[in-house]
Amino acid sequence: MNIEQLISDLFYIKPEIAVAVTLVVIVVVDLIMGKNKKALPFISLVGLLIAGILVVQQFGTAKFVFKTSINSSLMAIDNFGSYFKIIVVVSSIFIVFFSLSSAEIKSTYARHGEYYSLIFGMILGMFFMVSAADLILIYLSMELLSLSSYVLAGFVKNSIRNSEASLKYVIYGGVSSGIMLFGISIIFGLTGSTNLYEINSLIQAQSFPSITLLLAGLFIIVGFGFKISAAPFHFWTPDVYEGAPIPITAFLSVASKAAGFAVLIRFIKVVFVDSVDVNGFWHLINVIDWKSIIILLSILTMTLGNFAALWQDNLKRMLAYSSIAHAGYMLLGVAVLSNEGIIAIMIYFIVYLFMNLGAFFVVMLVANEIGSEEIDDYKGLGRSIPLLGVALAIFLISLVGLPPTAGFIAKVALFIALIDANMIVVLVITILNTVVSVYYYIRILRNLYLVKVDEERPMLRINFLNKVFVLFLAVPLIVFGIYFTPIIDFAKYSLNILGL
Amino acid sequence: MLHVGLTHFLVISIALFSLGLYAVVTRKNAVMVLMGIELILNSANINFIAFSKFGNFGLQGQLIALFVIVLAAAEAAVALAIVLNIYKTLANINVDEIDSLRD
Amino acid sequence: MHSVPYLSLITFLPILGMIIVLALPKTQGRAIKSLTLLITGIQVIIAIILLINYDYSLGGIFEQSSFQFVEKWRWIDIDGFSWLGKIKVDYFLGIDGISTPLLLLTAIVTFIATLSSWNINKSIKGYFALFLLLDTGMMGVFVALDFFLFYIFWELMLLPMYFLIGVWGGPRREYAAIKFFLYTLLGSVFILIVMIGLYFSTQETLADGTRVFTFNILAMMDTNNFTPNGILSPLNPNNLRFIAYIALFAGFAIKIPMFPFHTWLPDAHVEAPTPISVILAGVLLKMGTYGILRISYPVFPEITKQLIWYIALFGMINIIYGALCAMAQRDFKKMIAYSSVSHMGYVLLGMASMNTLGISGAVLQMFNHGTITAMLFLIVGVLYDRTHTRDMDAFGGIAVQMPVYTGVVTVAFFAAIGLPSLSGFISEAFVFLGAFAVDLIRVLTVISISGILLGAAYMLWALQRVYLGKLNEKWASLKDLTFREYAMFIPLALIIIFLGVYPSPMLDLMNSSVNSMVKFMADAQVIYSSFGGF
Amino acid sequence: MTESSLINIAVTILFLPILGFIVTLLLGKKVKKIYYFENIILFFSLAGAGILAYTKLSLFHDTAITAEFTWINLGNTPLLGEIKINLGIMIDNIAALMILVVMLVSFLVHIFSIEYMRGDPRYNRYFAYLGLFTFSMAGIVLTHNILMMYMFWELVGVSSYLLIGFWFEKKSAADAGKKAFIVNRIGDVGMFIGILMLFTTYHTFTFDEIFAQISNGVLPFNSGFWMTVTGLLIFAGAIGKSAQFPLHVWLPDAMEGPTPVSALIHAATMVAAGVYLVIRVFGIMTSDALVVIATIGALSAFIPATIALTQNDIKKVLAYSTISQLGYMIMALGVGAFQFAFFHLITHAFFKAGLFLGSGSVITSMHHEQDIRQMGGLRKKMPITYYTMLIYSLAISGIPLTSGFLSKDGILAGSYAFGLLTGNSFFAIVGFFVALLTAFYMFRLMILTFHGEPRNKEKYEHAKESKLVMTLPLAVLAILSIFIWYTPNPFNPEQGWLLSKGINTHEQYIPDNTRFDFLTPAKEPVIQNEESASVMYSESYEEAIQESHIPTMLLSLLMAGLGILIAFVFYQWKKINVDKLVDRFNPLYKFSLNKWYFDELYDATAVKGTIGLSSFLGKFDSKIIDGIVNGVATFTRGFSSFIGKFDNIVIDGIVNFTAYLSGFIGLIFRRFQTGKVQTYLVFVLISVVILLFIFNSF
Repeated sequence: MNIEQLISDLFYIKPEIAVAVTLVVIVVVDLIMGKNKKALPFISLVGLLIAGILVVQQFGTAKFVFKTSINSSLMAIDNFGSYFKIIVVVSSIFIVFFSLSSAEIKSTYARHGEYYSLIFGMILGMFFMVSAADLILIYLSMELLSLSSYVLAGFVKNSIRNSEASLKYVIYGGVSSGIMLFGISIIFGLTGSTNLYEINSLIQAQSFPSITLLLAGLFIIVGFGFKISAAPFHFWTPDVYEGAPIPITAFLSVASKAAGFAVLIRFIKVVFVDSVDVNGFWHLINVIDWKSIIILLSILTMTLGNFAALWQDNLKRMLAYSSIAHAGYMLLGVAVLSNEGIIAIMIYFIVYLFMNLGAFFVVMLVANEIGSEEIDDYKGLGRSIPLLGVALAIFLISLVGLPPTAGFIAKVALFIALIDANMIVVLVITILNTVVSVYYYIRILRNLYLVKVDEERPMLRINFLNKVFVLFLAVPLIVFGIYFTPIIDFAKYSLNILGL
Repeated sequence: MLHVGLTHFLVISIALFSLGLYAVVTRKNAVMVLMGIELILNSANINFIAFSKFGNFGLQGQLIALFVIVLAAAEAAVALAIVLNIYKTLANINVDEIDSLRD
Repeated sequence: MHSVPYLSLITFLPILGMIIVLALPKTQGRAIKSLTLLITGIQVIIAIILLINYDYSLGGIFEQSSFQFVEKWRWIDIDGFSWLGKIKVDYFLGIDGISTPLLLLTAIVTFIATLSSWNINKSIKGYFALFLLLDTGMMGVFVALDFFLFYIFWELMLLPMYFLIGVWGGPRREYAAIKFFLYTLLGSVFILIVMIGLYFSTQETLADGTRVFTFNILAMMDTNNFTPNGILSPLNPNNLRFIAYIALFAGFAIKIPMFPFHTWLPDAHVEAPTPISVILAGVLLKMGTYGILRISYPVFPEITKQLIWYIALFGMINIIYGALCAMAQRDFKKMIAYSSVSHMGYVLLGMASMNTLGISGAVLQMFNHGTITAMLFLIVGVLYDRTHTRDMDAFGGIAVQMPVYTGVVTVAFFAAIGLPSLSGFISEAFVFLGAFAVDLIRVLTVISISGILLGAAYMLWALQRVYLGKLNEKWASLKDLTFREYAMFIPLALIIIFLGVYPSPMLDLMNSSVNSMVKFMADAQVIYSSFGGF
Repeated sequence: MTESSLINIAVTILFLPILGFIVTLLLGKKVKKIYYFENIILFFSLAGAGILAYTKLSLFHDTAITAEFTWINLGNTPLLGEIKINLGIMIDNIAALMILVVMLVSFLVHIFSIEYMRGDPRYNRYFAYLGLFTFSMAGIVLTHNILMMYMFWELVGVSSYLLIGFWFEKKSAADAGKKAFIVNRIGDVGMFIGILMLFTTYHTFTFDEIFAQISNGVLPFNSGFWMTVTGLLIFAGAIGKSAQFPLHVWLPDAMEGPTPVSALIHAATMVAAGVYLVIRVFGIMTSDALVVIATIGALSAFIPATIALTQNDIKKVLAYSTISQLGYMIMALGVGAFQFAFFHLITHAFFKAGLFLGSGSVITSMHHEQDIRQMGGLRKKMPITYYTMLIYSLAISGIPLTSGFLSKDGILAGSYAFGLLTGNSFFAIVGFFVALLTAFYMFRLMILTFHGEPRNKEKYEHAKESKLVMTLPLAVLAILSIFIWYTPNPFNPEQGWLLSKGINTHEQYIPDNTRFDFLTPAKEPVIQNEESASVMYSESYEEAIQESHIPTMLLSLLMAGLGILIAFVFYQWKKINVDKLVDRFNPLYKFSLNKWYFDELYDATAVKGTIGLSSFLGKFDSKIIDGIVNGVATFTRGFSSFIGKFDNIVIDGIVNFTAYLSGFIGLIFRRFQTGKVQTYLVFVLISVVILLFIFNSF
């Protein structure tokens, strides 16, 4: 590999460079401006926009960059990666807005320089994750993401909740990534490579002891499962989501999860699939029964998420479980092992981005005002927050998956994939889960509108900008629910995982 | 004269890995837990290097180990900072007593 | 001639109204009410325009060319892959003789319900916004010919209904609302599964010759469109059509509501405010039977044929069980609710006959039950408004105090009993004539006829307990009907009497479609039997 | 006068009363005198009916006049073929006579009611209801198809319901109305099923078309047995409406209605509709069906007659007597004495309406006292009422020179002849015995009411003869109860115009092997009322009737005389102490007084059973079904902690096991969330090991 090659390859990671540069700029500006942190969010937004534009420009590119040998390289730039980068960028933009209104984050005004730079650390980690084609790069980028998020989860230092969340997160994450690294080392020992594509051709060519491979695979899944909070690797999720500041919770639940899914899909697709047939179904190499494993995990995940959510009284915690349940639904898209399943996941993520962020945003605004996230404190609140209430209803309905919201389209896409793969029993389980989920989502609406309270609750003052912002999240759900051609087209267009 | 082969390295690494896990799940002190994590990472490092040497994979394994060592250091720094913070707010770093967030 | 998109207009007008209502300030209660009344009034007018321009000779049911006022636009258009094909969803509206009566019914009942909503005083704005949203959902279900669209409208009603019961309802409204919600959601989830299964089993040929999967209900009825390996395709020897039929039927049956899925109904009715009860019983229940006629029957004709005995059985159970349960009630509204269960049983029985008389009877019964039961719920509402109780034993002798009202009650009650010269008789008679003609279900029909006896028993018993006898002194100051209440009752009463004396207009309206349905179902048996077993 | 103008008259007299109903009902509140409108309308209807009957019988004697229009046309349907429902009018001789009787009685009752109902707060509404009834009754009479008959059949049921419960403030009145409607509906269900069978077989409701197809040998399910069943099902409607055993229980209770209503509806017209129905469909009745009909008729003649012996309410006695007389008519139909049944229908209509109106007159003058034990000696106070009622009583007892003698004698002769022809003399025996009972209880009534000493002095003092508007109808009806109107020969009705010309022949359309061979078969298939006045029956039957004429007449006279004599012995001359007799036969007396315990029986079985079942199902529905479905359907942690009320049901039933289960699953999942990060990690490690074991074998 020569230096020209390296420089021309740098050209392909312009978005990552943009993010890194922004990070540096934020640090520098923070140092220069001293106590005035007002510029930081705007710099962040500009950086994100530039990164976003660069990602968009990259659509259509399909190239391996940073070759380490003749047939292996560190990164694979493809539409699939770009798609998830877009999701990351969009959710990051929303998170910056979140942070602007969050009372928790506002209380740490003096450390906003760190805050935004850590956010960009996370973004950078995610960008590399979704494009990584090498296990070591996957590990490193995941660690970058994790280290930044450990700090952010405990960002409000004097909050006990924050600190506890952050400690649990770091221990849990450290162990998970350690186990994953051990798994990677076993793979390395077996194949002599850490490149996904090389590993693929090697396990196709020769046979390895399957128990060892399975062990390594499961160890690696521990790491991925930690990121996407799939059962039984989800245990950190409720505690950390509840403890962390709301913007960070929201960010973890969407962006971090998206990156985790992207890398999981790429891992399985690139390493363990030998061919894709004309109907878009993947054929696994006969070493590990990923299909069964993932079906098992996904059913466990959604069932656990939904049933545990029934019992929650803290809205944030409930949303944590709900996000576990949604991870379960999305895992089904992986489990069908078909292009259609991937499309379903991609559609699901766009919709999920809006509805989940929206729900968290409303929770945050209400928490800012009433200082509580308890579901019981929402009683009779519907008339105090007319617009937010309606918006929250839309988000929740979309989370349930009822028409005419986009959540319905996401679910239908998933069901279509399941039916096409003849997984009827799984479908029925999923649907029963959906019905169960109605119960806890509707409970919030019930508290908002149906419950009679003795004293009239005062109107909450919600900033005009925040109202507009809520609409930004809510309206797309209705629009995409009725006219979903664009998201399907977009997902379909992005369905190009570099490889076989 | 005992010939030191791949197996010996692997036994050491597995032992370290297990000890690391054991430390993580049993130690009360958060610092001890973090040390357990270090053990796990280092067991992986041993693997990488051993495989690299005995598998004729070039220097790739050693390179990876270097990356991991750096990362482990970073992780330790972050984690210790968090523990410190916990100590400041709670005056206690017993991991099993920090369980106010639960169902 | 049909350049005006009447169907879109009648469906989406309420949405427009909803937006205006939301834009109006909270204090403008009167304006909001008047606007809603105007919107629903225009819907009635549009429905009448549709009737005037309706071509009675066209059959509908399975071919697009014989549907009327068709609007078909490409809604979702995605060029797919080799393995997925194209995704096409149409915005496809149209009416035939089966949907037109129900469309008319919806317009009328909604209009009357708006009048009845006049004394809603709690968060007027929210109420009427949801009311109008509900209106769109109902209209949409009856005009949609694309399954996807149908399903969206179907689900669209769910939430407004949940809130309308849950916020404006009686003491146990939360329980009733969530019960309604979960039941119907469960039902619609079944429908959703079958919808997707059918999607993968049906391929429509486009103008350019390519074959695409489709949600078009009419395309699903054409055996040429089935894919060889579709999970619900009769061409696939391992198809799951039987199970799918059961699931789909269950989904619709919950809405009817068919025994044993009926228990949400009494609770929902008891707690719902009067206008919502009127809509619930007058329109929503018909969606279940309409769905069966529109989708289950022609898409799965061979399985329908196998199961008619069971459909008739459940019809019979509904008739008798509902009547007996009605008899046991003390709560006036609950009694009426159970009477709906009983009367919807006639619809099922009529549909099971699969001949012109029975199906005409069933569709007519849907219309008639819609008007009659709307009137019954309004009657309860009038009394409840004045006395704030629904315990039948707490009344007595109301006829002395409110003679005109009691006259209206008598008409409605006797219509519900099936008295000749009132509309209920014709439809019941047709149902029985149709069902009796079928050897297979004759015994069930004969047993069902006892329903008209039980119906008379519980209705007259209620009439006696509430209206006859000595006047309970507690109610000595009740006032007779007001002008607004006259305006609610008189149109309904006139419809009931007119259709009882001269039902031909309604029967002519549906005749071609019913015949075409019967013929289609009969012919389909031959075609499907060529696929060999199921 | 052409046929079409007859049709026009028929349509007019059919719709005039409904016009009266609507106008009177709508304007009743505003215009006090609007009842005159109804009365005038009725007068025109009566005039029309008179013209109709006269013209039909004189000018168009031999043909039935029909007119129809298509009401519902479904066209050519795929499975059932051509479906077309025609409604229409048929005027044959029977219908023409019947409509005249209906209008006449109705008119007289209207007149009578003007005085009788005066002062009632719902005066106008009363007349409106009468209009509705007259319309419905006319519909039954004039229809040419069974569907329309059923429709009007139900409508008379409603008007009867409304009129019985006219004084609905009285619970007993409201109850009686309900009972009448529901008991009638039981019969109607049978009739409706019969109609379904006819339609399913013949695809038409029109009598003539059905008959024509039967003549061509088309039978329901191709079997004579099902023809019998069909006939009997239709007859079930008659059992209900004519209050025949075992559905007779509603009629005595119906006496809660105003007395003129009892006269019109529950004596003269509506209850006779059952007889009219059987006359209409006589052509499809097989021999088996006829035997059943005759048996029902005989039982209905006998049982109420025994009950009437002991009743003390003047209207109840008349009510049971009505059932009994209707039983006669039904029995007459059953034994094939078709023409006498109709004859008796007409005569009975007049004298029974008279009896009721007379009793109404008594009741008003006695200030609404109905117990005959409180009366007595009224003959002097109310001479017109007394003498007219005497004529009626003679008529119902079958004393010569009255109309009742002629018709009753005919029925007895018919059943006697039936005995001669078939060897089954049961009906004749019952007939004669009931004649005795009838004479007895009628004169018991007359004596207790009008003769002897007044037993309630106070009321007696105030009693006085009714006004002219009330006595005039009585007089008219009394005159109509004289033989001369029906035949010149007081001992032989067959010479009269009514039997020789008025009643057109019936024909048996059913196949020969299901028919009594002495009844007339249809002359040829597909004909409309082939008339032949001279040869009505086969010769053997003709001979049997002739043969039985004289013995019957003597025997019936003997019976009637005996009955009257006993009544006088018991009550007038008091030669035998009735009370002692009652003591001796106490169980029998109680049995009769309590109406054979029919009400109690039905109440204990059918009514209690239905109500019990319904309340059981009501509970079942709210607890079990709801519970099961909730449990399965919601599949959540249940409504338990969420909705307070639901708790009870949850605790009640095992049914919510599923709901609990799901809550339980949630609880288990929660258990894992201990809050201790090390525990979590242990779980993760264990899961990995488990997964390793599960998927190892791949």
